[in-house]
Amino acid sequence: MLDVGRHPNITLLAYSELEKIEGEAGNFTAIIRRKARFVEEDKCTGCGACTEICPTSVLDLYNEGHAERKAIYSWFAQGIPSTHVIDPDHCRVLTGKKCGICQKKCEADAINFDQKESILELLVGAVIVATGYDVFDPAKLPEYRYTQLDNVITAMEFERFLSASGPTEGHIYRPSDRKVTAQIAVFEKKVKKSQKALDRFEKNHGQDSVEFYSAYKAGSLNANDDLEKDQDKWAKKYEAHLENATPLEALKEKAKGFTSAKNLAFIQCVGSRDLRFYPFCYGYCCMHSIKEAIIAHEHDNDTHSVIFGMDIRAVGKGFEVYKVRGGNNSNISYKRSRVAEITKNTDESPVLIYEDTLEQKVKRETFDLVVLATACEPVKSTQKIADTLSIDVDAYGFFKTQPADPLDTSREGIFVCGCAHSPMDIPESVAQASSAAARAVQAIMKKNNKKAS
Amino acid sequence: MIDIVRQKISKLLSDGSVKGVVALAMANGHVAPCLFQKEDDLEPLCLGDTKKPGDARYPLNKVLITIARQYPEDVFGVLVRGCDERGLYVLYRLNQLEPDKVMTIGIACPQELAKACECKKPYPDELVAGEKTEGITQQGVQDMEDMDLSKRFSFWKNQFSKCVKCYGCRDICPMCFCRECSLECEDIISKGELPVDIPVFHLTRAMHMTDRCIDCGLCDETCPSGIPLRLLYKKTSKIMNAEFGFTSGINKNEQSPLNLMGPAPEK
Amino acid sequence: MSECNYLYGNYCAEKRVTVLSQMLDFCGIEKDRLRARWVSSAEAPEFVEEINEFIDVLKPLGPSPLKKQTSKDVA
Amino acid sequence: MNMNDLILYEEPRIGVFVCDCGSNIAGHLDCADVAEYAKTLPNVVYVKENLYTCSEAGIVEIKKAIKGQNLNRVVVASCSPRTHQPLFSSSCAEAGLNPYLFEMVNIRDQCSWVHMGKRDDATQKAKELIRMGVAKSAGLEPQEEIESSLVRKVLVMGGGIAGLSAAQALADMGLDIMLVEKTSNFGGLLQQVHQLDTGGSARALLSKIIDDVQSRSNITCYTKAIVKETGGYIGNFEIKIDTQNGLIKDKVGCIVVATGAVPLIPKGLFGYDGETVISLMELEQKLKKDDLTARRIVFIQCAGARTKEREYCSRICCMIGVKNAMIVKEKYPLIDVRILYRDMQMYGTHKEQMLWDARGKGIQFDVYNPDNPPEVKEGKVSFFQSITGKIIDLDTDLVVLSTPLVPRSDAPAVANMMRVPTDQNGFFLEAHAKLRPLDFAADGIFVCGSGRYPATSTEARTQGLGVASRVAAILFKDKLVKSAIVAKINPESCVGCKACLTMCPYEAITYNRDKRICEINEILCKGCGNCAATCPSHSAQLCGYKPEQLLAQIGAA
Repeated sequence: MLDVGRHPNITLLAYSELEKIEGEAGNFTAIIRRKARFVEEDKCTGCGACTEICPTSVLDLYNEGHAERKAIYSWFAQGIPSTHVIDPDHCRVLTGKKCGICQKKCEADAINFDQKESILELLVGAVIVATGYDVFDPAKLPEYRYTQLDNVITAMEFERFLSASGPTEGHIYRPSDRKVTAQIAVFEKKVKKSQKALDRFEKNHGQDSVEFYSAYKAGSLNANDDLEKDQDKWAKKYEAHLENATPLEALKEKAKGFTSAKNLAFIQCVGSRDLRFYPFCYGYCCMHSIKEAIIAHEHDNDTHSVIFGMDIRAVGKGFEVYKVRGGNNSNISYKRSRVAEITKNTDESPVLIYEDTLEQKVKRETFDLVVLATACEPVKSTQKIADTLSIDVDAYGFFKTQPADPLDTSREGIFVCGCAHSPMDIPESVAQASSAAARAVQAIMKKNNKKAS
Repeated sequence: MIDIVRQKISKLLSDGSVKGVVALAMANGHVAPCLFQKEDDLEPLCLGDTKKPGDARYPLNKVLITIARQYPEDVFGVLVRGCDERGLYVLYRLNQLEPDKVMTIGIACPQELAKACECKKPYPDELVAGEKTEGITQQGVQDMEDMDLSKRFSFWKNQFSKCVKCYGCRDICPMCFCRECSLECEDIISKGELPVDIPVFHLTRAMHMTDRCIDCGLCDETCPSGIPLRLLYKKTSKIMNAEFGFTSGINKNEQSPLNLMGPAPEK
Repeated sequence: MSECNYLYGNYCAEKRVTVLSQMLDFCGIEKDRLRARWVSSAEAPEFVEEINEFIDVLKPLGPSPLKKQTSKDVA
Repeated sequence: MNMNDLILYEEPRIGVFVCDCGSNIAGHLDCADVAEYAKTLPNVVYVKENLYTCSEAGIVEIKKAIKGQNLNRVVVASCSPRTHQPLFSSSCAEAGLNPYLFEMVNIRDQCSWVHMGKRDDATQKAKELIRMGVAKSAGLEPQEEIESSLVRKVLVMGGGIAGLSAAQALADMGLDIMLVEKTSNFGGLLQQVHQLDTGGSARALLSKIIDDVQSRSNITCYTKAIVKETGGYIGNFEIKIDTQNGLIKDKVGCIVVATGAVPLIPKGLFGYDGETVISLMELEQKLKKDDLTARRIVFIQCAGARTKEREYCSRICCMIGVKNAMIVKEKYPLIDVRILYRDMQMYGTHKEQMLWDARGKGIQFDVYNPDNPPEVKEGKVSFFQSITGKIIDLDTDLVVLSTPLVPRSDAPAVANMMRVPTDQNGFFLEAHAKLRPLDFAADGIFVCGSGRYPATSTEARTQGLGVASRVAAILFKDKLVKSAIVAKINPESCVGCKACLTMCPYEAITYNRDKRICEINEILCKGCGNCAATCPSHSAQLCGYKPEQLLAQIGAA
């Protein structure tokens, strides 16, 4: 990414969309809409001071909603370009409220709330489409109860959990537990506040709130004038305090039993190889799950993972060895099965119901955390991009190519690579990207040669 | 014996097969290296020993290197004992002398000298004069190895602390031909300080000698402090032999395992 | 062993280490004080394990005998 | 004397940048304390702690400090030099500082990662590492990058689909290509294939490409030819090809290895006899000749693959098995087809669709357990069907073994000649499994097709085209620029002992007879330092890693 960002022959146009393409191979005119960032690209140094001070917090989608970001932000820390962007849906200024604190803070004077989107016209010889893929939403599968069960998460969410810079700093805390911890924090804040009020009463009247309240309730309060004046207020405050303090104690008690997740289940082919959704296999998720299980085991040697799959597809170079090593060294078991349903037991632990095809038995098994290896689906805007470029989409929803010309779309001079082409893993994507580059050069040189002759 | 040698040298010089012969001469009661260039000028020639076998030896190869560098096109003869010939082989290997520019006049060492040296092969492959005698097994290294660790430590510490850093061992060594020497590299060996860094100074030299030392013993004889340097280098030779089956200078065309890529050869 | 980035470098190092460790021993210095292992940059846990193992070997050996006797080194 | 040399005479002014790496480093050690400490080190005139030194902001800081503080050495204490050294050193260059005056200290991998949870220890070690880095940097010398010319010609070894595709694309880019094929025909393994998985005949696809390749004026085709020798280096390889018309010597700028792989002949597996038990490739021949008399066919997948001796999955045999099963079923609907498999490796869109379609055609699939493999005995295949828990006996008159592709027998010789590595299975080993799948670690040599790892025809074609752009990225430049981290031999002190020469794995050292010294070819040198370690007189030294620089670093430890 850095190399690309620094390459003299590469101009990066982030936060931009292709509006229109005209002309023909070797001689296209591309109309590009540059969206308004509200931050001047040539001024912003990416220092992040604005983000620190921004008062508006939004769920961070980069962390799959498990953390928060600000209304002025960069998508992730090492992103290229490091230019920040203001989220127009949440920024106070852009939603008509008063703020502008980032503008005051920015030493580079880069914030510009009046920035408008602009249109850029580019002459290009060839186009490479590398728009990638979207992650399938597993909530569409009713049987896995994604979103209903806290401890059923997607592989992408798990990836963020494993990341040292992720929401849990690499520790695998269960989302249900994190919820409780978050609740505790909220209650603690409230309790601290109400305790302060109670402290005042206690100090004024030289009496403990508990004593006071029981006497108050029993009507045996020995009240002088001062106390008479305060007693109702005090009692009310105390009752309000209890409303928070009681559940806080209960939650704290509950949280004592929390440990990180050690028993992991990975469910393969969620949304893929499934005629209800996507019939195809997206090729990389078996390895992805194995990798996540190995990393989880590296993080905590007590971790045990079970990978439920129909076939474990370890087809790439070195993959089979990796898979076997995962089984031998990282406490991973592979089970040939399609999990039928996930429920939960009382402590929020997911329970998997599946048929063990080797033992011909239906089993129920409890895990700490379930990771869904979700399908890769064509990006939602595929059809729109296809229309803009006038290229075809194949039966599976990806950009169409021919086996003999695996990078060429239906329009000359426009090429496709990576998961926009079809689902594939990193080495294949990288190899394909090189090929697409070669095809693009070929197309341009061909055109130039024709012109010359 | 000396007559045979003299005859041989005379013949080489007269038929023009060599430009000169590096050997020893006796002058004013002292033995010294000499380049003989005329066949009728061989009167002072001697084989080195005066009072007892081996008491007057010189690194003739080293003299030869100096001469050969000056006259790279000419062929020279050189008087060699077993160890000198081993040295020549190593110098060929390390490209310091060219085999076809050197003619050897080989003499065997007497048994007495061989014993004193614990020499494995006290005669050259190409023998001109003298009788081949038996090689001697190396007892000194074994005796040292049999001592316990702390004794060895104090032995060497005492020996090394005697060093006056005169560089005599290096200067006499026929295998030392570098123009710049690690022992003068200030980052390794601190300058102007005595005693020398123990054991850095002597181990540095020993490590440099591992695949070269041909066990001539000149270092030992030269050392003014009487440090048993030969024992140290004999040990390196023993390791090279035990680990890699290599003995420096024994085979004319053998490369040092340390200068070959890849793993150590199978024993 | 055959995975050296520079093809053979580690073999060469191994041979030299073999000689050096025996020479140290000959001079009365425990050869366990020298250790060579091959750990790739991708094998962090192996590296940590090696170092910890080495520490376990070194601790009982105590400080270097050279340190005690040469004041220069201590300073 | 130029600016760079002047630096050698200046007092070092070292700038130290300590990176928090967000919380990757700062979370496990006290970066502020480390930065404070760095200020106390000799010659350090400027210290800055950054949240992300590699961010644009961090880079700007470095550049600003080089200019503003007049720094002549820069030390960054952050992550791994493997990923970030190029960025930092080129940033120094952009600010006018010679990039070789940059030194990197890895306090992420070596401190925060290994001493996680021991904050004080990690902090202490970071200080020590920085002290060492600073000491080394003070002795760094400026270096000039090395340039050399480029021959705009490419050697493609192997005329299969991958090699042909590479040649085609390179020719389109205007480069000259020498395409060398060992056998008498182009087309490689695909010649033996009957129909493609994607439909259409393999022959038709091949002849289209071969005709195109043979019609190009800038592709010189050699059949029945073998590359005998390759010498030289990127941009200037010297090659010798043994052709039908004698030995050809030439120079090329880059080399593409597309030598392919061969199917395993399953001798000794599942009663293979070539008649009633045959390999997939033999079935292809039968289909080609339309000579199939069997009534009941059983395919056994993973025959000889994913075993102890061949641990890998050959990627394409499931697809070929299913493809042929479907062709059989289409042509002879009455033939009973069963496929016994371990995992059906039908990755991607189209292959998975084939699997659905195959089931739809009535082909039956059964899992077998490798610990309890099927047995083939005279007209019968028995296997343990786990889903029913029973042993099933299948009457059969033809067993087809899906065998993996294995490296060619001459692959080691090719690897040896080119001095490129192979993996534990004998396939060519690329520079990086994920990020550089088509490059060899040796510059200017590339790999594509099944010689790298089994690939479908589409994948092989993709890789062939991909290699073309890797080659173009080199040969389209005016000249070659190479890192200055190479060894140099001091001609004054070299005694020409040739010890370094025998130790150089890249054959970058030659002996100069006239001067009686050894000399280094800087383009071939990879900077491994073997020569420097061997040289008895410190005459061979590695730039940036000279003894005095390293000893300064060690001395500071």
